[in-house]
Amino acid sequence: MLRFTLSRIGSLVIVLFALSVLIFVVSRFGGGDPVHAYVGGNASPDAIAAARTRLGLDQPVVVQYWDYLTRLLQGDLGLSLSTKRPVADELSSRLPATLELAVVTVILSIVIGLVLARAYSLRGRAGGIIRFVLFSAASAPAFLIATCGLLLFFGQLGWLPVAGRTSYGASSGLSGFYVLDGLLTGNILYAFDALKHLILPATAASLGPGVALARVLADGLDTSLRSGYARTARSLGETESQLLRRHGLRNAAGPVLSLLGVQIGMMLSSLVVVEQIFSWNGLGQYLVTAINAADTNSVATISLLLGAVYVVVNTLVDLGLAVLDPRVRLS
Amino acid sequence: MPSSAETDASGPAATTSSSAGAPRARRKVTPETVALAALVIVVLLALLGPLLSPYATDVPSGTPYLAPFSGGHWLGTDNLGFDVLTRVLAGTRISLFAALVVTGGSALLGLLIGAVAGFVGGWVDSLLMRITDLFLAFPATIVAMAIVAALGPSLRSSMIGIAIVWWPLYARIARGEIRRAAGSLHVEAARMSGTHGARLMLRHTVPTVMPTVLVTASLDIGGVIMTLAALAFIGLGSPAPSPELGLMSSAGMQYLLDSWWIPVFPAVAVGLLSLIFNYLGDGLRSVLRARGA
Amino acid sequence: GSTPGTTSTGSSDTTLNLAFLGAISTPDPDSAYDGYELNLVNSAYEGLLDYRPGQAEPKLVGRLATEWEANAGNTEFTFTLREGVTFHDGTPFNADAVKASFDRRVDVDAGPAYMVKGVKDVKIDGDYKVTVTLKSANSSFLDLLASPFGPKMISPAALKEHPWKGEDDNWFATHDAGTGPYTYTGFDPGVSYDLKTYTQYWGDEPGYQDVHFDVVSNMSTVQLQLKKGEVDGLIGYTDSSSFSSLKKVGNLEAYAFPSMQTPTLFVNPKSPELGDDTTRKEFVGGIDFPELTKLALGDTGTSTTQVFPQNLLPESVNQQKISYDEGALADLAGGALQGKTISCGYAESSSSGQALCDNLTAMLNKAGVKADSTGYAAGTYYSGLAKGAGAPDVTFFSGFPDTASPDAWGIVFYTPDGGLDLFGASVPGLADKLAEAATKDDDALYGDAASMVSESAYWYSVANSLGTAVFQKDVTGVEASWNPVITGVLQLASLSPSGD
Amino acid sequence: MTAALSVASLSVNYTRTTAVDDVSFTIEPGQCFGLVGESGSGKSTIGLAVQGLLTDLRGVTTHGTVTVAGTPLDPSKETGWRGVRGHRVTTVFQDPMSSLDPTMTIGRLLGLVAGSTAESTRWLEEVEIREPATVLRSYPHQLSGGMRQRVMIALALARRPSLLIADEPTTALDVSVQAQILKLLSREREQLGCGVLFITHDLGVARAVCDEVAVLREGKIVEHGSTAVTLENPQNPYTQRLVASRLTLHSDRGRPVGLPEATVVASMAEARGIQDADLERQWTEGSLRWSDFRAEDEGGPRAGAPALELAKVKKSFSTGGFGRRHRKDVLHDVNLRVGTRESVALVGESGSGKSTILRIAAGLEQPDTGDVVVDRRRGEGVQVIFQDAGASLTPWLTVRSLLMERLGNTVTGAGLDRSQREAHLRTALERVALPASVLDAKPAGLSGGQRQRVAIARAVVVPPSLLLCDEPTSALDVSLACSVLNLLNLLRHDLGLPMLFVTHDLAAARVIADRVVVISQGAIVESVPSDDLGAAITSDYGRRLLDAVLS
Ligand SMILES: Nc1ncnc2c1ncn2[C@@H]1O[C@H](COP(=O)(O)OP(=O)(O)OP(=O)(O)O)[C@@H](O)[C@H]1O
Ligand SMILES: Nc1ncnc2c1ncn2[C@@H]1O[C@H](COP(=O)(O)OP(=O)(O)OP(=O)(O)O)[C@@H](O)[C@H]1O
Ligand SMILES: [Mg+2]
Ligand SMILES: [Mg+2]
Repeated sequence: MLRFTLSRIGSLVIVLFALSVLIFVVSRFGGGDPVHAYVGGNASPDAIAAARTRLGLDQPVVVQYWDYLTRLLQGDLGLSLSTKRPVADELSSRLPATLELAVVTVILSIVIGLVLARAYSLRGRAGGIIRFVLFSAASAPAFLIATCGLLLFFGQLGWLPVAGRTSYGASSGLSGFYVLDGLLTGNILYAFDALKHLILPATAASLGPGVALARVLADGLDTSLRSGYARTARSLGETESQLLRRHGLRNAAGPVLSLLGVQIGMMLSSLVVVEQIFSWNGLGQYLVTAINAADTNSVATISLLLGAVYVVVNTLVDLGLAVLDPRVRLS
Repeated sequence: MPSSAETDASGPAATTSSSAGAPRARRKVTPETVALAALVIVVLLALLGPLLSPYATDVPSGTPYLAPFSGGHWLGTDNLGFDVLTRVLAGTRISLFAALVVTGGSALLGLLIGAVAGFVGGWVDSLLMRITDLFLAFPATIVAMAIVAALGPSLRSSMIGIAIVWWPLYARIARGEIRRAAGSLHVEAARMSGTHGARLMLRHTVPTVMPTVLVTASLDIGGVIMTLAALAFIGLGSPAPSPELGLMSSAGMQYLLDSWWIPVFPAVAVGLLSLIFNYLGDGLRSVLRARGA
Repeated sequence: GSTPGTTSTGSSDTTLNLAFLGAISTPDPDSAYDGYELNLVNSAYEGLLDYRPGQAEPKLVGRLATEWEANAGNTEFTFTLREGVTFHDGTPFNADAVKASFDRRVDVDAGPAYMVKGVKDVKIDGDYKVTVTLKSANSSFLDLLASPFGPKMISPAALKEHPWKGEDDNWFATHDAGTGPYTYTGFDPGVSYDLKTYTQYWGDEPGYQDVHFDVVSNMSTVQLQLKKGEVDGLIGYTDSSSFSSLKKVGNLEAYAFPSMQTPTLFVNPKSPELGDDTTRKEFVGGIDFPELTKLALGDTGTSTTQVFPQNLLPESVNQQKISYDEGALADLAGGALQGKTISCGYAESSSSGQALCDNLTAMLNKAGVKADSTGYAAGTYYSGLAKGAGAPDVTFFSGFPDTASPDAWGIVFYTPDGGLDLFGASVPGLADKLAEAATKDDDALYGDAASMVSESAYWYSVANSLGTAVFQKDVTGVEASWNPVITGVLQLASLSPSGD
Repeated sequence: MTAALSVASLSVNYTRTTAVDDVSFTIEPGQCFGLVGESGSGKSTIGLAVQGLLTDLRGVTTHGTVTVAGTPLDPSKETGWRGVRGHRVTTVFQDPMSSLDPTMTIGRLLGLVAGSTAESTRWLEEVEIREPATVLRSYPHQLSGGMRQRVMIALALARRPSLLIADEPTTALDVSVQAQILKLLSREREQLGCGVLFITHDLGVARAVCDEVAVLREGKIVEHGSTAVTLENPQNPYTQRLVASRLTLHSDRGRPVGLPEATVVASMAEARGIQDADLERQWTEGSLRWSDFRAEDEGGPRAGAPALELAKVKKSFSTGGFGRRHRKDVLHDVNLRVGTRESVALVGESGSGKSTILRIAAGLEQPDTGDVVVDRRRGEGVQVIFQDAGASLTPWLTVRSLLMERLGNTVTGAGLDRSQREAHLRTALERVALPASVLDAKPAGLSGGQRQRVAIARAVVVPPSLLLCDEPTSALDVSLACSVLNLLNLLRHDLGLPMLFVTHDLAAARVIADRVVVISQGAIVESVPSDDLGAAITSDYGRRLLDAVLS
């Protein structure tokens, strides 16, 4: 266990280091010029040259990288070149925003996954219809689903809000998770409002992963419900649903968990679109803005952050796999 | 639980018929067969598209913003006056081809890398998985952008770029299951019987992950088309008049409220393609399952 | 403030709800150089001079200066300052503030710093009189002071308390210490921004007590919100198709104001296809620009025959020399451009750039010249165009001068040293001509320069962009609030609910 | 009094085979009903049918009626089985590894049935598990084959059913435990008054526990009656044959055992270079001796470079799930030597480390300390027949591809063309008495014994240079076990094949091995020559084994 933890921390460091190197290579290759992000559209060549020197962008890439790394190790994330505010400040509100959306999305994906996996085993029409609906929803491009949701629930019905995280301004709570903050401060109305803002974006983002999870889950359930131990369980009088709960899910959970780990890692990419459409001021939007502006500092920091999240999530997944399946040894 | 194809096969078993012979599988129209038929039609349409339509894809053929079924344009015209139907047909071909190549390529690559990692274990596993983690941990768009920028913007480079960011998904999935399979008795037995290396891996471990990989891949088709679009959108794919479905739909989004047909038809084509592949993936899965059992 | 009940959206008579289609950069008056953030900056801060809002002809008006005077050589400028003005922190406005504010702009040294870099000395003569001496003559110094990006007066007390220490510790990024009609109250970056009336404001009381900006990243959402009346207005951002559709909505009024923003065709001098003088001239002459304008810009632009932006020079000296030749493209298709592809690049953030490129591409393809169009992210656009032969062959860029003076345009766009000569095209003698015109402040010399620009066919001014704004019908005063130079920025204090 | 089970004209068809054909029988409460028959005869299928467990298989048709404790039920439908299955009927399955959920500790699984930890512990003690506390914490893969089987039995008994189906419950167990388990089953049967459907291929076992037996062949009951009558005085030729094949400690180990069987006869005749008919005659007369076979000319077991040598081998495993691991010493300083032409049998109780030694010898497991030397001079390498034969076959490959693969990997096989290889396969299958039709089947479509034989066929399709067998005959009926023993003996004598043979059947060990090595709790306790086994064995465990065979 200790070895496992150490090796994971080691791997976190390696991944983050490699990431940071890659970022600099990429920012070189990417062809963007961060100076323009910094000085704005109408700047004169003098202003551009001055800014270039000031930002150290006239230095060789290696030197720039070294500077970045040393500052980073001192906990200084640098300045967002496009908004000219410290990246740390930019992240402080956006990270919780994305995490909140991501958490709800993951939960919803799992729910969709379970429902659909169940629909696979339903014989007859009902299962077929559920599958068709979910397949269609997962097949349509995310932005189309999101926009249709927007037109229907906001434009036509006016049931759900479609812009931002709340109608009442930023939460005063500590966590930055608005729903949680609302509950913690006893402001149920606020929590409810924040939840309403979450519904459409989370639904739009969770359909794809949900269906993917369902497929893998159904597949695993299929195998495990036909296995010898399932036969034993049946012979011991377990009902199909007990069988599913006690043996099926657990045995099928391995690949599902692996997939989930990867999906969470990649979730940001899918959240980009959703955040854009629902004006969700999170990392996804910020990343896109930063990439577009060639705001290398911000891009690098977000990437590192995501890298860290990814490694942590997958460490948890590996732990989960080991807990689920005793034959897997942690190494 | 068995998917519908299998359910159908077990249908006769549940009824106590008097015949003692092998149960006759009743032929029934399943969603999978419908999907297969649909795919054939779509491919045909895409191939014949240029012959079917009187218009060109990159020359205005009518007034901009014509609604569907007006002025000889079944699906209307877009903001530049291009015929939407013609472009959707041509786009289907490009996108289908690109998505298949990218998905197939990255699934193959990922499967291979994941299998090697899971099968060989030890430092090879660590190395390969760290590389995989690196790619997964990195926001895909950034890597893809860098690769495309390095190769020079074009559809081909976007395809390569996306394949490179897409394979780790499969590698991750494959590695876990292969790892488990590699420890099982039948692999030890095969090793004892003299099968080693790549052959042992390919024959005795890889088939366990095939259903999962295929299913995942089939589900990814739509995603790949849209990712290609995202790259094209920021100038890294083929440039504008090229009729790519993803690009047409995402670029057309701004006209959604007033000229819905401009983004919606290409998006529906994307959705249709991935729906077809979803069902095909499902069908494939049950076929593989039935054969594996 | 997070208690439900202090609802900040939804129409009310005292709050103006506006939408931003994306986050803005820091509203620090000395580094803001993008555009939209000026809606905040110019509501909270004032400069000495301004252009009279609501009229196309640029006319200097006093803001914190009541009188101003230049010496003959354009090196010394004397200002009489407005009395009875206080900053938002209570500090009275006087001559000290002028020097402190100029100094800060130099300290910050961001894009607009050049405007005061030529200042040698600010001489204080009593509380309300200052004389500014320049290092060298500048006939457009007053225009610089009136520029939307021009130097703003900042409370010396606040400047002392929050000296410039670099961007990562900048009090002015979220607070203000100006004299304007509004002060910053809420600042949730990327989410929402709030302005509130400054009760001690020296001028007319603004029509709205509060202004609330919501950042909405999706155009469709804004359109729906406008239709439903959840948002009172949208300044700028609208592309021609959404503009014409919003125009048709009953509860909305869509405005299009003249501006100096001029979408311009730039031709790459190193282009393998168009680098050759005759081909380029034939190519530019072959484009039906009025038609292109109509298709691409619709209600948001009018076709122009001038070279420099309108209202900078007398029309007579400011005319294109290349005339339209209907068959030229077809000739090129069979001739010099046979088998070649013209690529048009545009900055993805510019909807007019995209529309122009896409439509030009379609036009060229129709004429038999193969063409395509590629968008560039903002961060890659400038460097992408600087790639010489590897860059696109043409681009459309929609720029405006910082001030209403022709040298703010000519040098910047038409000479490689200017900053926005995107492909670095250079016409022999043009730089000298422009410099001479600037020192002599002579329209005829500018006219010569315009002819050289036009004849080179490296640039073609396609249209005059109209600044757009969409408001609920019950918001009045919009016509009196727009700036002759810049689009996307209104003088918010002039707006008021119709009941008033 | 209602019967515990009554089966009326039960038939079961799989997609390709008719597994059960019009079978009827009745089991009274407290009665033990034996179902004996060769591998693949449909025994397990009947066991599944009477619990309604065939309904969730694809491509199966079932007819007939099953009446459990007075409740008539339709084995082709799921309805009505709830509350019966798992309560009034429970089962001990044949394949203990795959029958236990790999992700659940024994404690949890047993807890679901037994209710409390105390009860679970009691039941484990009841089935003679020595360290119940450790086992409760363990996962199935951490137990030896025998322990898993005992866990299965505990699971089935814990519900106190009125009908217990025991599908080869003692197959994986060593003889002493087997006797205990059988006693245990009898005791429980008396206590609970439940009927037992006892499926076995071991006539000795059937004789020991069953009141009544039915002999099954190709899905049909060929003979049925009280145990004593049926097994002492069989009428049916097939039953007679089974009875005649029983091995004892007095069987002549110098010659083939059991009755001549066409396929074995053919390959032996080929090895000796004589006519089939002659060989069969010699066999029946008793004049056919292993010493007649070629390799014996070169002398018996010899000193010199051993085929396998283990020196001071130590091995320990960790057990327990995530976060609560314990180390457990399994082998202590094991020294074992198999000479160039020698055949050694390794006997020992369940969990004593037999399989572990084999796995170390095969190189599948690394010893913690100690040396392992395998003589690899001869070409075709070491082959292993695994205890859990079902799991040793790759599930998605057909029998043909599995055998072809092995053939292709050998020097011999490489020199053959397609048709020669195909012929080779068929011969290999014939030797293990499998029809050529199984070539196209996948492991899931085979019975337990058939899988075992496929595994043997794969190991010997080309004779290896060292053969390691882990209880290869325990899942086979006597006649089949005899043919496998004969086959292995033929290979050994004909080719001088060295062999390490793990078993808990002393009679079989004696027949196949020159020397019997007894292992107890991870240490070798004695090594005796087979010829005077009965006299020479002195160790505690050895004597117990001996007693078990003699009784
Ligand atoms: N992978 C493993 N992890 C933990 N313990 C193990 C493992 N493999 C074997 N053991 C333990 O080692 C001991 C010896 O097991 P082994 O399989 O060698 O026994 P065996 O003599 O072959 O028994 P049987 O006759 O029941 O097959 C047992 O107590 C078993 O629980
Ligand atoms: N799931 C299945 N699908 C198809 N055929 C099967 C299946 N299970 C068993 N069979 C076939 O049915 C026949 C009877 O199998 P069964 O398992 O009942 O034999 P058995 O008497 O228990 O043999 P053993 O003693 O070897 O376990 C065999 O020929 C086998 O190949
Ligand atoms: Mg059986
Ligand atoms: Mg064993």
